[in-house]
Amino acid sequence: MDTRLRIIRRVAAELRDGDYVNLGIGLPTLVADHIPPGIDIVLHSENGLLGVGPSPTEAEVDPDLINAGKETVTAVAGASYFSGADSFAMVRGGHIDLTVLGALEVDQAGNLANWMVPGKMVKGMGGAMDLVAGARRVVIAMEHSTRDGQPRIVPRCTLPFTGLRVVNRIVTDLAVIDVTRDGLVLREIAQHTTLEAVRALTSAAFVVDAPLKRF
Amino acid sequence: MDTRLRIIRRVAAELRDGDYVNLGIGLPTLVADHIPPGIDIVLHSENGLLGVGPSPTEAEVDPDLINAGKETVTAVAGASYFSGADSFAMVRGGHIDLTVLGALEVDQAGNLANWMVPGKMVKGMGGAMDLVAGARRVVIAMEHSTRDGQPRIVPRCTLPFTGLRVVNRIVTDLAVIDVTRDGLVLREIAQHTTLEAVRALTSAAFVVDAPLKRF
Amino acid sequence: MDKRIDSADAAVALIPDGATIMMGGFGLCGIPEMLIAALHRRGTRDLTVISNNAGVDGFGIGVLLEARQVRKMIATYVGENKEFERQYLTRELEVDLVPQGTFAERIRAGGAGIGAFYTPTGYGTLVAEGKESREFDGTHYVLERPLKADFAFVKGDRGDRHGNLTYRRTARNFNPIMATAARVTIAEVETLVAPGEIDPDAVVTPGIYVQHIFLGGPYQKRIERRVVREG
Amino acid sequence: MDKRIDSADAAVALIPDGATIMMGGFGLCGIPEMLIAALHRRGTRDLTVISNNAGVDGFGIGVLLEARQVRKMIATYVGENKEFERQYLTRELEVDLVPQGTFAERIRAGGAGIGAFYTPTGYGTLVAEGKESREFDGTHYVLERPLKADFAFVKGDRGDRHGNLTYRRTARNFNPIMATAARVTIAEVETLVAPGEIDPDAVVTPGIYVQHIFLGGPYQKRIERRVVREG
Repeated sequence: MDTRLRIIRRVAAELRDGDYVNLGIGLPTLVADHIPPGIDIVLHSENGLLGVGPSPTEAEVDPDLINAGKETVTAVAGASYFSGADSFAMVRGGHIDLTVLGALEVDQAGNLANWMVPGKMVKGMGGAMDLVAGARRVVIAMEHSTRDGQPRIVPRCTLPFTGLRVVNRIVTDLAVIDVTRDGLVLREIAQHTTLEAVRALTSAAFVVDAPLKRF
Repeated sequence: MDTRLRIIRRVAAELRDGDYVNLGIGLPTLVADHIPPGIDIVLHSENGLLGVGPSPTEAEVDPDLINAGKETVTAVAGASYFSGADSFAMVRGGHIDLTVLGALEVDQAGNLANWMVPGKMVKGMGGAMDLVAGARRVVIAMEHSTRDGQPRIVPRCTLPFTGLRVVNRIVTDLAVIDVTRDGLVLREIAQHTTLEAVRALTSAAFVVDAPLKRF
Repeated sequence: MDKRIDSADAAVALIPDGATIMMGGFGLCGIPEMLIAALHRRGTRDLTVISNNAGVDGFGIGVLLEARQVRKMIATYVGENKEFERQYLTRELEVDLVPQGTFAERIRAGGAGIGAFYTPTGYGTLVAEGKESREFDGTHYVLERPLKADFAFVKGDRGDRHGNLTYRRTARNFNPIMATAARVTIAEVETLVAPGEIDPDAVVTPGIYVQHIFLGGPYQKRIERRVVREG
Repeated sequence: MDKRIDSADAAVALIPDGATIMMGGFGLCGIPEMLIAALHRRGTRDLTVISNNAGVDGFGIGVLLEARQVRKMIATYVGENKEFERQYLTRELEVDLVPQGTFAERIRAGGAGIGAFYTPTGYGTLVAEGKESREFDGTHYVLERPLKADFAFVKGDRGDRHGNLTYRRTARNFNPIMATAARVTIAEVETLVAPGEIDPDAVVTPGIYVQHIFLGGPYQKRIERRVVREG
């Protein structure tokens, strides 16, 4: 199975019936296409839409209706539109049950770095700092290591923080790791990998949950 | 002429074309019936209405449409409704050009007391503290002295403050007095009174504008 | 998303003694009549009620006061109510009076995750006593904290089972902000429609803020000050 | 109340070099196309632009950047724009990046007379550097100040000559809050109707916030990321 698809499917299993969910730009957005049957959720888009629907058909395309990734979308029956201030009041006020975001690094304390690499063009944090500060649950969806095999789950973030102690769970192509008061706990590993492989690609300390599940 | 009517008419002359105006509960509300010809203003009611219209006919009475004094009203064409938070954002943000309020006391510094008499039942300040803090111009409409002839324009308020240095102009049945950086300035006196009478009923110091106008 | 609950009585059964409840309305306009009546029937006690006003004798929050169900009120203007006045003067009822704009903004802050804010309202007055004051760009401000509640009682005009709400005219008042600031918001509406029937551009309270909703009525909508003109 | 102005060109003639201007829009959605184009034609320079994004090459704020009319941008996410990137990296353009929720709340505070507020967003990050941090009830917050502007460019769907505005779908975004936070707000709308034609319950921006209004069009409404499904 494709690495990204593996992450997306595992993240989709995080959704609970009745959740209000914000899916970050990029890979997290794709989770919307994999919502498990029987799970009724409402998608929030921080540009001012609650009730994001699927992509439009050609005939439905409306330039006045986009998501936070600036992609054309539709709205479901029961949707609502609101201003940026109202949208982030919703986010910061703890009304979003779950946000799924990408990351560059996550560390043992649940600190997150996902908006800036010093020396590179900085495009801005958009709504990420507000989402991690406000959402009830923050799940990170990312590839376990960089393209050249460097760990992304690290003892301490080396890149500038997006938020401190904000991550609840990390879902990668190799593992599901929770951030707990006592540090990182490995809950699940992917079917195709081994605990040793996960250890080799994770520089942060973690304990292994027993029984360790497979996904 | 009736004392109250004299005050109301003089206050109505404070209205400028294009003003957004909040008229306080009681006497100030009556100013709405005396808007000079050619002056187009919009009335704000802090319970969430911009564009207050005249009282309804029996047939027009709507329990869902009241002013801040809880009186049934109508709304003009071009009116809008909004929440209490949005209403006071408007007030506090300096968007109301003029508010007219009653007073118990005003002092030389422009301090206002109009919400509480120690020892008496305190009903609350409602929106008065916000209005005086936020409106661009605060005009006080009141009788010049108490029923037993005690001055209400005093060197220093003896009653609890509604706001500090908030009053711009005081309109009474006897006089029009401005609060300036240099203290109170008597601008006008009523047709039926004398400068000596105004002095006798004003314990605050004031200077007399020349020429002193009559109203 | 189906947040419909059977009745006002079923909704208030969720509320324990000692709860803090926000109740929408300005005077008697836009008050959650059904929920207040149900709370009275149930007899829930020792309540803290956050409401702009305190109802009148025999209607609205007035009935809760008469039944001695309220321990404390946070309000901006009170006293159209003899029983309120009696309990207030005898100190049977604790009363916290807040400037109306600060009241509204504290509730908004409660719903919007703002830890505290500086308002110019009340600077130098009794309201500022015991609070931090601070100057920014030559203006004096008072530091105010958010208001939150365990429950909010909200009265909408139209609503759907997702919890989306609209309001009618000045019956909007404090209802939309209170909906955002409680752990559990219960909405009663005059018309319950199917999701999608409310124009998404016209939704005032998005469903995310509402946990339970039911169709109310018939509404009395008493008028406090009926002022009419000839015509 | 007749706030109609003849054209976008007449409106931007009010704006001096060096002005600070808020511009509505999220990406290219809901941007004030007419006003941006008129400002480009007029060549007003040395501007500070407050906008969530910076347009794209050849459209939206992008054309102002190419003409070197912008000295500083306050934004939340940029870089769909090569010319922006060039000026940013060479420091010809000053850029202040703000978290989007803080950006929105600072603008709201600017319009709502709030002196400052505490937000949890950005605590412990670069964004909090040089700012006061403070703990309330176990949560850490950063003190943020209001954002205001000399002018706001707002794009509405329907409007009337009082300045009342509605918005269409996600073209609402930052337009309503920017309308509240400028000394002079100029609105362009797709339909100009008579006062009273907009349901007063559906007004999003009350006329009090708008100083000038005109009928815009034709609108290009370019799409940045056209994603479609079969069907």
